Amino acid sequence: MTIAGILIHAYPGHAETVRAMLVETQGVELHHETGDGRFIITVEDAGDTRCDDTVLALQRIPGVASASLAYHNFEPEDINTPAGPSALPAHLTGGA
Amino acid sequence: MPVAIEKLGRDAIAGKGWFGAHKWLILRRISQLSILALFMVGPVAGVWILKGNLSSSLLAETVPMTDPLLFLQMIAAGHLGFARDAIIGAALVLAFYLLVGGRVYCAWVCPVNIVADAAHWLRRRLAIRGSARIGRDARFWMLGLVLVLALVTGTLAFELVNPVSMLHRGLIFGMGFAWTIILGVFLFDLFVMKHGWCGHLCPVGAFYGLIGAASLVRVRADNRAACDDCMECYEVCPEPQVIPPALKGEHRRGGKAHAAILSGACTNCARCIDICPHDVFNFGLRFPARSAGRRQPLLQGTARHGA
Amino acid sequence: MTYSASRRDFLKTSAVAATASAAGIAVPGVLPATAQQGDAIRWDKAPCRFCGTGCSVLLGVSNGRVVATQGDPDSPVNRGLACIKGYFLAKIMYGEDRLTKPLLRKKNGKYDKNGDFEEVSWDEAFDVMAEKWVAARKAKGPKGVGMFGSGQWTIWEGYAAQKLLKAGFRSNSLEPNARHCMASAVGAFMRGFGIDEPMGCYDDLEHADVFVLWGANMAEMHPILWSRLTNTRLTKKGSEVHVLSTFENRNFELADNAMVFEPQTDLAIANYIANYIIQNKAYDKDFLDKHVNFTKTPTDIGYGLRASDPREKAAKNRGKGKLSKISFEEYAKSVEPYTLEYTAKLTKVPAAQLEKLAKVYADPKKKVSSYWTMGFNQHTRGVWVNGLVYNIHLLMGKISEPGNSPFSLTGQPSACGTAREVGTFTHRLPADLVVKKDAHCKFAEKIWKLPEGTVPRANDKTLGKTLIHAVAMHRALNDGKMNCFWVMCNNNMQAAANMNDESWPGWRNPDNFITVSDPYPTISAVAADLILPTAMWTEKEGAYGNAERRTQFWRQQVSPPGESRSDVWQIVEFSKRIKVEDVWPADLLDKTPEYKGKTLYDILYANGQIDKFPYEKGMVKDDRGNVYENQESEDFGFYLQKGLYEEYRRFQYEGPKKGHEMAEFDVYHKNRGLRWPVIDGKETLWRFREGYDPHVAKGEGVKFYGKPDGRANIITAPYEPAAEMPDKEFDLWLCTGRVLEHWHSGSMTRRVQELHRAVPDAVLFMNPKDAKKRKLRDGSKCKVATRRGDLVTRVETRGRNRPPEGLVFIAWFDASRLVNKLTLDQTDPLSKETDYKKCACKVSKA
Amino acid sequence: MPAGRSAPAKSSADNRGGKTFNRRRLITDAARTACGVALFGLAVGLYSRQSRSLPADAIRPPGALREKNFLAACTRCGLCVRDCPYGILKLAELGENVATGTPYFTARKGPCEMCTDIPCVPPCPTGALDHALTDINKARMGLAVLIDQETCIAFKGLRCEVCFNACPLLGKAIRIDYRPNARTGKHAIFPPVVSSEYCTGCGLCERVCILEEAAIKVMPVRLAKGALGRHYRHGWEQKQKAGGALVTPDPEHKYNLPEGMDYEHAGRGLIPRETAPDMPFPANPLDTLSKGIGGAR
Repeated sequence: MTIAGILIHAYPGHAETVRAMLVETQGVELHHETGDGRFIITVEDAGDTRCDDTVLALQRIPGVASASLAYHNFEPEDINTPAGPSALPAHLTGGA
Repeated sequence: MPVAIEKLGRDAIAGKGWFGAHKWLILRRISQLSILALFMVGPVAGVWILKGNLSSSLLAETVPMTDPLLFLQMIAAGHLGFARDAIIGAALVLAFYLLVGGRVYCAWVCPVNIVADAAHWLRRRLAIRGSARIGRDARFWMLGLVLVLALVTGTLAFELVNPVSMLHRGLIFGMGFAWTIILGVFLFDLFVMKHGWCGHLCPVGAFYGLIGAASLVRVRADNRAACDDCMECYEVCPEPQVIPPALKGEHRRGGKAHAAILSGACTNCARCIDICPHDVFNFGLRFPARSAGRRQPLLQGTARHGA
Repeated sequence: MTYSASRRDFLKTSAVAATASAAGIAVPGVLPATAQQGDAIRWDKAPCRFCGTGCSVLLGVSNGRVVATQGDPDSPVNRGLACIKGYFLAKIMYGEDRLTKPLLRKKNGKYDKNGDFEEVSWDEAFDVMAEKWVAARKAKGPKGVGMFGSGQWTIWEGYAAQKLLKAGFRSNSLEPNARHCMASAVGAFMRGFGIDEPMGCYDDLEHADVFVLWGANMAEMHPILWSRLTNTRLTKKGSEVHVLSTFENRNFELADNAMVFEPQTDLAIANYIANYIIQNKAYDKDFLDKHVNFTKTPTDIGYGLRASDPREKAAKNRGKGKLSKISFEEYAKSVEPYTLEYTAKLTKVPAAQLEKLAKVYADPKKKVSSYWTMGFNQHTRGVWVNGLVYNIHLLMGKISEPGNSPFSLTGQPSACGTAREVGTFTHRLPADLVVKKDAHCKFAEKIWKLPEGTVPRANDKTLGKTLIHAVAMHRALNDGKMNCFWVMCNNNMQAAANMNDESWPGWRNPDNFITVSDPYPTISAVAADLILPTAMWTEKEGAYGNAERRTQFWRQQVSPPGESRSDVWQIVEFSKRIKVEDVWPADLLDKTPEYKGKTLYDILYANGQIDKFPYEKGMVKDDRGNVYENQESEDFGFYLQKGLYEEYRRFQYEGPKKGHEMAEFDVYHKNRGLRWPVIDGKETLWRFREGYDPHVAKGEGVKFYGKPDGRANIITAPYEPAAEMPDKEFDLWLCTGRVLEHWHSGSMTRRVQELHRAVPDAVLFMNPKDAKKRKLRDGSKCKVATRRGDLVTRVETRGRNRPPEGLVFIAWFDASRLVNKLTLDQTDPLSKETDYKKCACKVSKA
Repeated sequence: MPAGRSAPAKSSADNRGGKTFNRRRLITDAARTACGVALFGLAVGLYSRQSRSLPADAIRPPGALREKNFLAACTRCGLCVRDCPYGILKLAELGENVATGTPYFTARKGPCEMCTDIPCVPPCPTGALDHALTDINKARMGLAVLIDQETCIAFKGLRCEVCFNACPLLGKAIRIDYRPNARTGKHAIFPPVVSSEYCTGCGLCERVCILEEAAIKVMPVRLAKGALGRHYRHGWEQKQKAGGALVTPDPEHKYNLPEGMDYEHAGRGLIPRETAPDMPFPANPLDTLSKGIGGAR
């Protein structure tokens, strides 16, 4: 499961179009928008398009000044193992 | 040229039937295994006939028994204030073996004997030749060493590695890695030296041998006249050096016709009785026969006896 | 909520937070959740699941599972501490044998009393049960059905059950297991003060100079309170601890005056102290004249046994409790016989020690707090003996002020909050109302929007006598008079007295249908016909009320395993299956035609008041951005808990009895509990005392407003012998109770490996001399037998409890040693509470 | 004498002829055997020295002699193992770092249940378990020490005391040393404290300790106990033991004290006498009257 946190700067005046594009790009989720055209989004793998491709595609959205990666997490797909080494006693960390 | 392996014992079987030719062997095995079983039936089924193991035990909750060699080691190690049971126990066992024959312990009680016999049997089966050159007296050196070790270290040091007590205790209380030492004895007897452990090294055997020298019940060659020198008794006997004085008694010791095997090394295992097609050998007492040639079968079908 | 969802959410919030911080943008509501980067545990508060102390703990939840707990450092009760049971709260929900599906005894596909348990759906379980309950209610009337609830129910579970039984089935056969625990205390409060629950609070532990323990094993049963008492004893100059007990126990280590008395003679000791105060004229004349009435109660009232028992026949005033006024002189004369010599001889306590105790009470300068629990309550004269200690405090005026406090400790976490305040007793309605009084029933019918006459009166015109207490329920089951019994959140088969003669035959009577709701397969589940898997503690939103009137709420932390559901869900879901026509007579229904054709669910719960608060997923939040679930509200579509609580609260504000007011629902989620009465947000610490209690006007000083004339009752009562005293054959007293490491019947604590290892089995604590006389020694197997049953256990002569000669003690947590096969189903005839503390037994080599 | 291979007739001739040859062979054989055996002895001796150091968590049965003497006396017979009613004793197997075959138990898994009739000592045939031990409370198998006071939750103020409740010499071998809880200000702390005078080292406390790793452990006495120098005694202990002052206490002391002060020689020292609460009016009515109404206007 790979998740990336991206900061998008839109050219002044283009915030509207950039937001529209962002919202319907697959795998992108808009979390916060500041007054001065900056957007905080998260990008995940969606269907066949991989997260990295989406990030590249974002650069090419008209009106986007810059798309800088701030957080990137990737781990193996089998997600039902509880995250992280658990320092808990064995019988406490039984199945789900 | 040793007696060919397949020929060994054929005459005896022909003469006395398979069972007749293995009677004492079977009795011995029964004795060894039933003593072990008596100890095991306690923890397994809760029936306490014999409690403890060969080092010390309690017969029917009343009769104490202790291995006299251990007793000596304790004295050497400086432990003098021991309880009543140990003294009685050691005395009882000593008296018993003085009566029945010192190294009867080796043939009729000791579990390692089964291992050694198995190694010997396999060795003969695989016709492995060659044997390390250590004198049979090495076991007396070992006996001396055991006592010296106790004296020097102040503990029963030999008990840490003694395969005899370790195997028996392992079978009853839990083996742990003791099987490695037993395997060592087996491989030593199989590849390195014929009758290696029991014949040459075992201090417990040496100790009982000393007792055996004065014990009452002996194997006798009363019917030695019928001996046709087929050499099979030499082949099967683990201590062949004990046979000539009794079998060929007339030519030695100034012709005194003494038919009993007096050497302590004889374990009364009665292989010679089994194997001899002419029943030259038999059990009897150590005293010279009143008249030569008359068979004095004594203790013919002795019931098996305890440790 | 599957793992992946929570994992993904967590990562997503981390991503947003990281990006925001990189860009220096503050994104509301996200930051703190990611603050605990490494530990990824969500913490939230909850009161401990076990005793009445009411410590608050913080629960750590990670990936949908309680993984850790900690004592709540901000709780004034325990300030971050816990006892050994509290230490293991994270493990009690995860026993391997947790029940996850309803189980019904069936034979070839159909319910059969002697069939084997088979997994069934909730629908099938409730259909079979509804059919049985409707049939039993029709055939045998209000006492044909019955429910046995618990002091471990949450407040709204008790309230929902009360409505189901009293309003729905029009039956008063609702009893809590608090009948075994606090009924005597309630009886004494109502007779003495006209209003339930202690007038002091835990702060008395810091203010008192002297502590007197009347048969209370506080060291083990209220560990954190004992810790606070010990601190005062260690740090306050002149502080003393007096301990009265029928055997030496852990409290003796700190006792300055430790007294071992003969069982049942506590009555004499209390009377002696009153006598000593009067003889020495130490009483507070002014306080008595202004605030106290003197009364006496009928004596020789029997032992609550079956009517056929010779002891009941011999009782002159069987079960009578009507108080009648007497003068101070008559009261003084009634306690006169209890001289020091007489009391010392009767109780076998050295006279000097008794006098030392009496002096402490009689000294006006010394602040005295008395503490008691089961020693007084589980007593065939429980109401009397509770009252006798109130007499002492009232004589001296040492009451309702910091440090001076007769404090009835509560055993269970919500015996107060649920059983006593909501009133899940056969004779009770919420906020101290009683079904005996027609006005109270009318008021309840008004609040519950029911036609007049629905709630069965104690002596109902149409339904006749409707009251039936806990012990009588097992007898009714045994006699086949009661045919349906629903046991929730307790293990009454193991807890009720006299299992061989009453409980077991009653439950296994072929015409009875027994339902048990429990998270684990307990002894009660084994004896049941239908087992409903129940959610535990923080697998549901809940509320408890502890011993010092502190109501504490908690949110649902984790989802219940498998198909198990909470008690309140089961009650409300079951009500959907009962049509009103099946349980109400036609004439009653005609008064409210709009209810015709409806189910009890529509009338009792979806009645416009309980379903008033909307619920959507994610609305239950804390102020740190964490979101919590609410299984019940999701299933029923409205905020069920809030609805139940707010309707219940109207009883306190609009009802005839003042003094029980509580705050709004949401307030309690924000703090570690408030001590009621809560008037405009302010807690009450000491009741009936001007300045501390809002219901006492300025200038009144002290007012026991529970009574119409504002005066408390001193009630004189004599010593009367126990029902079954040791004789030649059964030559030892048998006392039963608990140990620190286990809770009640051990169904939770014995599933924690460390607690089981600490105390694996219930041993018989015995005096070494008694053991030697019977050729027993420490550790040898023995058989304990009474006239009713026997069991085999091991003798313990050097354990934590050291009984005197002539008495043995055994704990009842051990399911393989059912102590209640031995006990006698004797009760206090007034409170109907069973006396587990004394019967006659014999011990022999096994 | 060569392995019994040759025919008897031939061997006797061979015997007589090779006498000198035989004796030299005999000596070399004996020498070889001797040094082989000596080497073996050295190995066993060293091994036995190493195995004398009993690991700390292996505890000998009650009444066991000191380790060195115990290893000299114990015949590894297992009679004590058989007679333990709780089956906690075990004979060390080769590979465990306890002297092979000797009986021991580990406190955490199977402590000694302190049987008052001590069934495991009488059957010991050699007195390795001293028959003089008849009172189990006098056994000294080891000494329990509450080593990790940081992890023990009782030291934090939690109400645990599980080890105290499980101790057969409750109140003597383990006592509760009540202390105020400074952190909360209104609770107490109930730390268990072991007294070496009574503790028999049975290990019941270590088994029940509820921590993942026990905070209280039974240690060999030589590891656990210090020793007060013989040249010094604790005064108050001696006084209590002697039942009175060893040196007669001072006669009554008198002091120069200001008004309203007392002095307790053996107690709290200087004590301000309880002055009456400062009343607005002096006790003597005349004082008030004589003051008049002061400067009131």
